Parts: sequence; structure tokens; C-alpha cells
Amino acid sequence: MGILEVKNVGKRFGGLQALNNVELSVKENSCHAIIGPNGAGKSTLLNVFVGKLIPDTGSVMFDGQSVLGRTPYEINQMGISRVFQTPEIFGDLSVMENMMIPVFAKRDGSFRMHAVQGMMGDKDIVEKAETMLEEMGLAEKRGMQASSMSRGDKRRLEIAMCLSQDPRLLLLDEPTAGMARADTNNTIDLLKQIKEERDITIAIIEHDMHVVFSLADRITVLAQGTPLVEDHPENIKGHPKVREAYLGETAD
Amino acid sequence: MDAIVLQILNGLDKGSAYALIALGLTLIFGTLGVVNFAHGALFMIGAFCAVTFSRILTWSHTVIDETKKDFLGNPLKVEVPHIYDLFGQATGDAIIDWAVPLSILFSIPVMLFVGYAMERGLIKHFYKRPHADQILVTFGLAIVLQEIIKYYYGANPIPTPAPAVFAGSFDFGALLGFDPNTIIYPYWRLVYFAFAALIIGAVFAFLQFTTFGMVVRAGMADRETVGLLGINIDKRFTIMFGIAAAVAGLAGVMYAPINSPNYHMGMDFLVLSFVVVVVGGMGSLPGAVLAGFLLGILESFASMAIVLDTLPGLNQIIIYLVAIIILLTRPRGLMGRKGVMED
Amino acid sequence: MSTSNFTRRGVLKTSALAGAGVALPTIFTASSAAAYMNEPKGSTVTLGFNVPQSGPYADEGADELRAYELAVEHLNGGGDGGLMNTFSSKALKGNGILGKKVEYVTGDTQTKSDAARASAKSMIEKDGAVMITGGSSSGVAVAVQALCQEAGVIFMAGLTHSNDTTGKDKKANGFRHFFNSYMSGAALAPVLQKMYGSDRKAYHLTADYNWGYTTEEAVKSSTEAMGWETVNAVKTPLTQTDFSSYIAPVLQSGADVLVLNHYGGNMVNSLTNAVQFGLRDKQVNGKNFEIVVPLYSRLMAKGAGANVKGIFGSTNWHWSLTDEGSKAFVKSFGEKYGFPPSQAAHTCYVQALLYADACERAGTFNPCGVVEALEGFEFDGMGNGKTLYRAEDHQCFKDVLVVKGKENPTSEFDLLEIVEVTPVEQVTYAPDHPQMAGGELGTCNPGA
Amino acid sequence: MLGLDKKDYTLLLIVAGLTMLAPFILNPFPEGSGLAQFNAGYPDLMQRFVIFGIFAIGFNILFGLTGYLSFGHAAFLGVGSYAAIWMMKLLTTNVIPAMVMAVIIAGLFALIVGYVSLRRSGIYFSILTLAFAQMSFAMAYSVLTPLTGGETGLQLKIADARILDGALEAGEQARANLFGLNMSSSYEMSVGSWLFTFNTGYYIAALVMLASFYLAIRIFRSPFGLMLRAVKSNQNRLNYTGLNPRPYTLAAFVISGMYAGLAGGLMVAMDTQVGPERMFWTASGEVVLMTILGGAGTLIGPVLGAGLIKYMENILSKINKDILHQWFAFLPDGLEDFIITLVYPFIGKGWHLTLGIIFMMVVIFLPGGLVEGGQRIAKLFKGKDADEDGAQTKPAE
Repeated sequence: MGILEVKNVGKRFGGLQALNNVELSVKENSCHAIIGPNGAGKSTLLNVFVGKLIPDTGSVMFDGQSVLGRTPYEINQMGISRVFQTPEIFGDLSVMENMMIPVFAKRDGSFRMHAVQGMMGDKDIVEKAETMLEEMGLAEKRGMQASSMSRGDKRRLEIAMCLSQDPRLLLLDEPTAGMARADTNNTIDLLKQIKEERDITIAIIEHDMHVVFSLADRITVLAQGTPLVEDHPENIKGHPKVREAYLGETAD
Repeated sequence: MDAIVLQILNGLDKGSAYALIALGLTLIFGTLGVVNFAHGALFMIGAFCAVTFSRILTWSHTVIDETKKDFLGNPLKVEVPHIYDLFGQATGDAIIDWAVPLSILFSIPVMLFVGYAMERGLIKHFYKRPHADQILVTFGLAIVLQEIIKYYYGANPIPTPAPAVFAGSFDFGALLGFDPNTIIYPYWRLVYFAFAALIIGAVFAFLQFTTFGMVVRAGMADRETVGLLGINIDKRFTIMFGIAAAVAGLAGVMYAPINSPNYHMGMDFLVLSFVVVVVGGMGSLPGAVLAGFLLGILESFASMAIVLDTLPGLNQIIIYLVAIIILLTRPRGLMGRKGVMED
Repeated sequence: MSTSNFTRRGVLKTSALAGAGVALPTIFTASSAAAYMNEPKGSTVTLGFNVPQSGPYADEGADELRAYELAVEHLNGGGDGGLMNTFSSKALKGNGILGKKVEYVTGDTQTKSDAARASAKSMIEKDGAVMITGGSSSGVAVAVQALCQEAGVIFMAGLTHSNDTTGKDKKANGFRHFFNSYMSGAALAPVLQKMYGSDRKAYHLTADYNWGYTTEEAVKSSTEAMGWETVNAVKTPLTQTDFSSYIAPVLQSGADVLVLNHYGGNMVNSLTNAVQFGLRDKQVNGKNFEIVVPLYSRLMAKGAGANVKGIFGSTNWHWSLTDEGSKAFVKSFGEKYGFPPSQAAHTCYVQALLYADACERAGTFNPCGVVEALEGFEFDGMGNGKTLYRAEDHQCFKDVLVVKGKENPTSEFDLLEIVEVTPVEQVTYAPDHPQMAGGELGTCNPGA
Repeated sequence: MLGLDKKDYTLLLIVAGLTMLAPFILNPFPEGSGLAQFNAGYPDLMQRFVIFGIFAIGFNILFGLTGYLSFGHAAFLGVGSYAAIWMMKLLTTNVIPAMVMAVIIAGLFALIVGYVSLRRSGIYFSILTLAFAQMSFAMAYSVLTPLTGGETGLQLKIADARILDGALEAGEQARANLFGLNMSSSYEMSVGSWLFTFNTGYYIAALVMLASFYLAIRIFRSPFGLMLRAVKSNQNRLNYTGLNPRPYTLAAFVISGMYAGLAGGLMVAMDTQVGPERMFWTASGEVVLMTILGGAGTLIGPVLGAGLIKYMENILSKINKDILHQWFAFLPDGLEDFIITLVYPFIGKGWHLTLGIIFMMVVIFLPGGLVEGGQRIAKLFKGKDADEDGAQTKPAE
């Protein structure tokens, strides 16, 4: 049994079958990549995982519980964190404040009316947020307004925010999209480090094969909303169906 | 039955004013992405174009009439319009009588200029600012504009009648085969309705069938891409602002005979026209027109004595009630696009 | 910059000398050294003119202010003396009030009760006004009147026509010269009967707020008393601008008279709309369809333009009256400003003079003295014939004018013609009349 | 101190100092001088300063922190006022129950309006709040007349029930009080030709305002305040961080509605009268103007904005042509008339025009409101090193 079990998921948008009978199983503490050409349904699938879309058919179970029909914040509270293609952070707030929010969310749940305590007086939270910033090498920037940071730092902050919640499953949506080679490599190293140091399951959607093959333990190839193959990276590389899907070559 | 028809007629008429204002508002919003709270003021300025024009026509010199006395017992000073001297009294009177329709010609350049000046002088600096800032600065502008008008024209309404031929009413019901004397409707209101239909049609045709309009529509959908094509979209948008101002102004000019213009008529319409735009869906031209007519008709029905007997006060709140219901059931109004103005 | 005469409380001019550190416990802001609120101790007395300067009634407010300025001029002995020459009481000598020069402060009511109270309070607290007067709506009049009662100054109401001002909301410190809804109904009914007969079906459109209710009730009961039938009465929102949907159904209702219980912008628009719908050209039940506007104002009639022609209504006063008082007032106002005064101007001017006269007769500015002097005071020569300030409710009882929109106006001011001067007896009612019931005058409050 | 850091504590002390010394600060000019016209230290206006300060502080908790622009906040102020005056009519003229009831009723009303309106965001939210407020106004003005007094509103009457109070003596009036301490009683102090008025009602209102201000600081600095700012910054991220924005925004809405109710209750406590125009949409617009003018999202800004607008409304509007003539009497006649012609449209009855112009100027040149203006001036004096300071304090100042 994987930590994330996807069974028979289908989703239609008007005349387009975006997802068709998707079956997927993400093993605990593994890094599972979902790849596929443009329009293969990767993002749709991700949106199903986080509660943004509800599929027409099928089931998505996280750790034995269905995520379907739950809102994004409920799913996050179950232990799934998401990193976006373009970093989604609280741009108007300082880096430190950005860091504190997920820590609060982890401790206090989706809503708590703590309206008169000083937030900086909450030692546990401040400590945890600071540790996390140190770990991610953002400690010096703690007072900066988040929107004024470089893109790489924003990405780092976003990942830090997700990790601070100790998620059981981290979803990454093309984390290196639009990045220069050097930044990409930094990000790969960061993710590798995370993988090694933490008990965490990672599901990653990616375009960049370099990233995928450096990180993934298992890969699912999606084409036209249908999973073609699910296998180890080394088996995927030369797989004829994959080449067909990507390059339009006919399998012979 | 005839009561219903009558109220539909009233609703269409009211709705045409709402629709015209909302159309301009949406045009500005859709093209420039600016929420223009001064749009009601443009409507008001349009109405005052009619007032000003008829004042120009009746610009007078005084002649002392020794035979009559004024209220203090002094000889009466009679104002004689210069236009009498130019064309003679009969023609002069005829021209003055037609002041409102004639002032359309006067108002178009004025409103285009006002729109142009507003866009270049103020609005363009607000394209990149948050919607809240746009709302606030144009709200401030609306206050300033109406206070200026009040300073020169006073606070009281100024009667601005329609030409005598349109002054009366006729039995509209008889045309439709109802009993005589059941559906009486004023000529001018039908003129207003036809005029509104014409303007709305013209705006749609302009956007639909001209190259200019096509570029603007493309710009409404995706400004950046159109900009990439090397088309100077900003300049076109400036012109669109002028056009939207002219539409509001014309709506105001023609409205002057229906209700005597006063300095706060813009604010009276502002809230209502925003409700109309939002109910129609921000950024949707057909939505604005549809919502204008819909709210006009509902408002008319709510003012019927039968309705008020059962639900007293409904006429006070109907517009807002409908707005709430529509916004709760259709998140983006009747025909709104996703993601517009939701931040 | 020390040229201003607008000093605060009279108290200060003398007590400023009292030196530093003197703290006096007071209620409201009347100094305990004073016998009553804002007792003028210096050589001047300050009056507060609280009129709408912004908002839809700003023009009416401007006319009220002109009248007050004229009144102050006359009280201080300037100008031609105006109505002081024709006023039956001869207590005023043109040397201010009780020998003190009259000064004034102005404020903007915005025709909102909150704003009106704020500006009245600033006049009382900051400027030391001993009397507040003015206003152009009943909401404001009632609010400011209640304030003056609490504060202990006199309120001389400006234009307010609702029964409530001297009915359920009457106050001992407040006085109204203007007529009211009941009087409009009582004055109009006989004229309407004479002109239109007693077999009529009336349709009311009523502004949906207090003044509208009292006016509708007054006109309804007095017209029904002479045989008219009320077909329907529909309330219209204050914020309504287009009345088409209310007016269009009138012809279908079988009514042959439309009564527009509207004032201000509402009146201008509803009347304009009614004429547009051709109601006046129609024949219903074999009779000409007629429109009635219970409360007329010349300033508003101007807004409706030619639409007022031939339409009946009532008004407090009109400049074309030919009694000595009216003539004197029109003359001094007209010579100063170049146009004839409105009824609002007249009522405000008269109120200012009546207050000054009451102070003279009472020999004090003490509100209780003024109240006593005004209660039951009978006077003449102020334009409306013999007038009584009734003690029971502080309402003036005088002749009421029934007017009609003029067919051939000679100027922009000449819009109404007087049809009948309804004698005071006909519009007098008992203080406990059901339309006025529910209030309590209380006792005068001098504030200290 | 008081659970605040040093900077906030200093700010609170400054505000406390200013409000307590307001009778002096607002009356800088001696009586009888031409400039006395500009004195604002009389009870009614001082009361209005702090009451509208409370209203704006509350509005800022919603708009400044979450970015939700409500165009209907005056409705809560109005509802609070009606609740307060009914308490005074029925129960007692003591202001405490009136204010408590005002806060409760306004809070409940805000809960209903907020629950519905917060289902939408952006301008759709604004229009929904506007619609609720306009409906409240229209109904209060007309069909609810038995409850609200309609156009003429409600006042205390001699015949009111007041079941907890003893009967009035003959000639006595019902007055708002705090355990017998009359709201309208004052101490006056003359120093030379200056006169200072210390009004009970003002000081009670000022204390309530200080408490409200203190609470607002605490909210700004709390985790809850952080979440509200996060709502404004990025709702999407907030959702994916496991936080539900709806209860946060609703709580902010209700809190700011309660602030408005408190302001409404205080208005009645200071001046026992309620009219429906208090709920008209322009009144809602006014609090938006105050907040923006002072600086949305800042602690002190809304209070400053409220002060400026009320000052203009009450002081500027009272300057009439006569006063101008007296001021400029020293000039030669022609010049005097010329200057008066230039100035006249902007003062007295033209104060709306001045307000509109100032407001536009602020939005155009000082998007951060008066507070930003103050910061810029401070920066000029301090030189460059103030720069970083400014950047850091910006989000919360």
C-alpha cells in the first residue's frame, strides 16, 4: 500500500477527457515523479490531489483517507504540502512572518482565534521558524520583505514553509520551471538533501528530465490523461511508449 | 395585463439609462482595467452640457420695458436672447425649443475632450495601482466635479425641457391592441429608449466590425499579447475612454428632459450603475446591458401598488436584494469572466 | 488678524480677565457664573444660523442665510429696517437686542440630522450662540430642536412642514413659524372642492418618510371629509429619481386627481414625470385629470419649470402678497439682493425678528424668559396677517396661502399666483388633535 | 509594557498623551483672536474626533489588514446607535448598558452580513456590503419607522420607560450619564485669554478610544493579525498552508463591525439622538476616506484621517464670507475682493470641494496616506539611515 493511492480517476472538461482511468501508487518515503508531454494532464492530476478539482470518477486515498471533496486547507492539515510552479509566498510580509504562518498552522489547525497574544512572544513558534530559516540558509534575510527577494530565494522560502509543517507528502509542481541551470542544480541538491534527511514522501511533476532522473525513485508517465507506464527511472529512459509519447515516434 | 406591459415599458426605459451608464463603465473597466467611480459624474456633466447649451442659446441682453413693472415696482428688465437678433424671434424660439437634441452635437466634442483629459491627466497613472486606489481617486474626482458644477449652477434642479413636439404623451397601448387609454406613454421616453438602443447598437457594431474595435476587443481579452504585436494599444484605449465618456455624456444629455438635471444626479446613479455592472458581470458588455434592463424592469414591478400592499418597502430595496441574490448564486454576475476583480 | 468680532461666549470677554487657573464646574458649557446657557456678558450677542449649505437644499439654505443677514442688519439699525417698521410689536429699536449688537455664526446642516446637530453644537459650545435657527427639513428641525432643549438655548425652526415638529416631537425651547401638513390639508381642501368638485377620486404618491406620512394623512383626511375618495396611496423611496413606474399606473386606477406628497428634488421629478405622462391632458370619469402638490416652494417650482402651470398647492408665504409687511420685506430683500425672497427666507427672517422682539419684551436672553414672551404672543405686520404663537405647542397660527402655478410667468421668480388666502380659523386645530398626538412639550430649559 | 514592544508602547503613550491633552492642543489660539476660528477644542468636536477614530480603527482592522473593502460599514454604526438609544429609552440612561448593547447588536448584524458577503471577494464583496447597508438605510428611513423613528430619528423623551431609573423630577430631562456623572458636564479653565474645556463625555469617549486603540495594536501584533495580513497578501498560499481564510476574515469583519457599533453607541452616549443618514452609503464612504487619508493598514493613520475629515467638516464649513472679509480687511479693497473670490469656493459651503481635492492629492501622491507623508518628512530630517527603518516598519506601522 502506498501513502497516496489513486484509483480509476477520470475528469472531463467539456469535450476533453483530461484524466482517464488514472491509477497511481506513491510509496511512503519515496520520490515519485509524474512526467508527460504538455497537456498530458499532470497539472489536473496535481489539482485533484490538493482538493482544487474533484474528479468525476475514481478515488484518491491519502494514508487510508479519501481526499476527495476536501478543501485545500483540510488536505494540507492531513499532511500534504504543495510547492507551486511560480513560488507562492506572502509577498507583503517579512521572511520571518512567512515562516511563522505555516508553523502556526501546523500547531493550531486551520483556525484559531488568538487575537491578543503577541505573535513574537510565542517562543515555540519563533524558535521553530528561526531554526527552519537557519536550515534553509535564509536566516540573514529574516527581516526582508518577501517579495523583494530573488526568485531562487523565494523558491527556497516556499519549500522551507512547506517543510516546516513536517508534511508526510510534499507535492512539487515543476519546481525548476524557468530557472537557470545553476539555480536548477541548487534546487536539485536541496531536494536531494531533504529526501535524505527527512522521512518524507515527495511527488514531483516535472518537464525537465535531468531533474526527474536525478531525484525520482519511481516515475509515472502520463499521456493524454492516461498513465502509460509506471516504473523505475532506468526502465523508463528507453521505454518505447515513453519515446512515442514524447517524440511522436511510432513504436516498432 | 396592461399594467404588466406598462411596467415592462417603464422598466425598459429606466433600464436603458442604467444600461447606457453601465455600458460605458464596463467599457472602461474592460479595456483599461480601471474602476471609474467618476462615471456617474460624466453622466451628470453630459446633462449639464444640455443645460449649458440651452443657456448659450438663450444668452441675452437686457431691454428695459417701461410698460411693465418688476417685483419692486421698477421698470421690468426683459431678457432678449441674442439669437432673436440673429434669426428673428420665431426661428430663434424654434432653435431654443430644440436645445436638448441640438446639444448632442455640442456634448460629443465636450465629452470626448473631458474623457481624453481625464484619461491622460489622471487615470493613466493608475493603471498599475490597485483597484482600491482607482476607486478612491475617481471617487475623489467625482466629488470635485460635482462641487464645481454646484458652484456654477447651484444645487437646485434646472428644468431642461424636450422640444415641444415631444412634450406630450400618446396612447401606446392602442398601437399594441390594448384598450384605449390604458397604456399612455410619453414621446420623449420612447425617444430615449430608441436613442439608447441606437447607442448600444453602435458601440457593439463598432467593436464588432471595425479593425479598431477588434484590436480593442483583443486587448480586453489579453492586453499583453496585443501589445506584443506592436500595436499601440494605449492610444486606442485612450480613445475608448473618450468614447465611454461620450456614451455617458449622451445618456446624460438625453436624460435632461426626463428629470431636471442637478449636481448630485451623478452620485444618485453611481451606486446603482455599479450594482448594474456587477450584477451583469465585471467586464462583460452584454452583461451590463442585460443587467441594466433586468434591474430596470424589476424595479418597475416592485413599485406596483399591488406588490407594495403585500410587501411594503420592497421598492426601497429591490435593486440591492436582486444584486445580493444574483451575486450569491452566480459568483461573477450574470455574464462575468473568471478572475476579474476578485483580488 | 485680531479683527474678528467672532469671539466665543460673551462670558469670555469679561472673564478672560479673571486670570489663569480658574476652573469652574459647569453643566454643558454654560458657566455657572451665568444664569443661563451662554448668557451674553459683553456688548454683543451671538446667534447661530444653521442652514443647509451643501447637499440638495443648498440653494434654499443660501436664501435663508441671506434673510438672516438682512435681519441682523435691521436689528442692528442698518438698512431700511424692513419688517421692524410694520411689526405690531414695537419693542425693537434698531440697537441690537437689549442694547447688545447682534453677531452671528453660520454652519452647514448638510440636511443630515447628525451634521446639523454637530454644527449647532459647535455654535453653542464654541461660539456661544444663545439661539439656533434655520434648517430646511423636518428631520433636521426635530433633531436640532431636541438638541437645543438639552443644551438650554432657544431653537427658532426654519423651513419644516411635518406635523411632528410641533406635534409628537415638540419641545419647550423650540418654536415654529412655518405652517405644517395639517394646515396644508385644511387650507387646500376647500379650494380643491371649489375648483374640482366634491366627487373626485384621489391617488396619492407619498415620499416614504415622516413628513410624507403626515402630509398624506392631512390631505387625505381633509379631502375625504369633503367627499373625495382616496383610490390608492403609494409610498415612493426618498432616493427615487425616476417616478415613471409610480405615475404610469395612475391612469389605470380610475383616479382623476393625483396628489404628490413630495418635496424638493422628489417633487420636481415626480411632477415633471407626471406632466410628461400627459396626465393633465386626460379626461377621467368625465373630468379633467388634475394634479395637486400640497407643499409648494418657489425655489423648487423653478426646478420643475413649465410643469407647474395650473397646479394647486399651499405655501407659507409668497412675495406677491400685498400686505404692508410683505411689501416691506420684499422691498428690503429685493433691493439688497436683486431678486424676491423665498418663503424660506421669509420665515427665517421673521423668526430672527420674533426672537429678538421676545428678548426685548422679556428683558432677558434667558430661554425661559423668551419662551414666556413667545408663548401666546399675538402679532401682526409680518406678512401673514394676524398671527398667534400658541402656548400649547409653540406653533404659529396664521393665514395659509393656496397657490397655483402661473400660466404666464413674467420672470423666473414669478411662478406662483395666490389663489386664496385661507383664514387662520380654518387651519386651526386643537393641540391634542390626533395628527399631532403623542408628544410632550416639557418645560423650558435655560441650561444652567 | 502591557504586552507591547517598545515602539508600540511609545505610540500608545503618544496617543494617550495627545487625547488626554486634546483640550489644550486643539485650542492653540486665544479667544477673540481671528485665528480662534481654527480652534477645535470644544466638547462636541473632540468627541467626534475620538468616536470616528474608533470607527476608523475598526474599519482598518478589516480593510487595512485583510484588504477587503467594505462599502457598508456605516450600517453597523447605525445599528449600534439604534441599539444604544433603545437601551437608554427602555432600560436606563447610564451609558454602559447602551454601549454594551450597541457592540453586541452590531456584532450580530456584522456576523450575518459578513457571513453572506464574504462568500465573494474583490469588488463583488464591496457591492454586497454596499447592498446590505443601503437596504438598512432605506428600511430605517421608511418602513421601519416605528422602530427607528424614520427620517426624524429617535431621541430621549420625557415619557420613555427607563425601567431601571427613578422618575424624573419636574423640569428635569433624561440625560446620558455614567452612574450619575453627566456626559455633558464640563470644567472650564481660563488661562489668560485662552479657555480650555474639559468635558466628561469627551474623556469617557477618549478612554474608550484608547482601549480600542490598545486592542487594535494587540490584534495587529497577534498571530491572528498575521493571518489577516496573510489573507491580504496571498489567499492561495494561505489555503495551501492549511489555514481556512473564511473564519479569519469573518472574525475580522465582526470585530470591525463591533468597533463600528461601539462608535455608534458612543455617539448616542455623547449626543442622544439617532438618524438614519448615519447609515447612508456616503457615510460608509466617509470612513473609507478617513482610513485611506490617514494611511490604511497603519495603526495611527485612521485616527489621523478621521480627525482631518471631521475638522474640515466642522471648522472649515463654518468660515463664511463675512469672516473672510474680516481676515483680509487689512488689504486694499480691490485686492481683498480678489483674494476672497479666490479663496471662497474652497471654504465654508465649498468644503466638500476642498475635501475632494485633498483626498485626490493624497491618493495620487501619498498612497500610504498622512502616515506616509509623515514618514517622508521624517526621512528628510533623519537622512538616509532612516531608509531601512522605514522599509522594515512599513508592513505594520
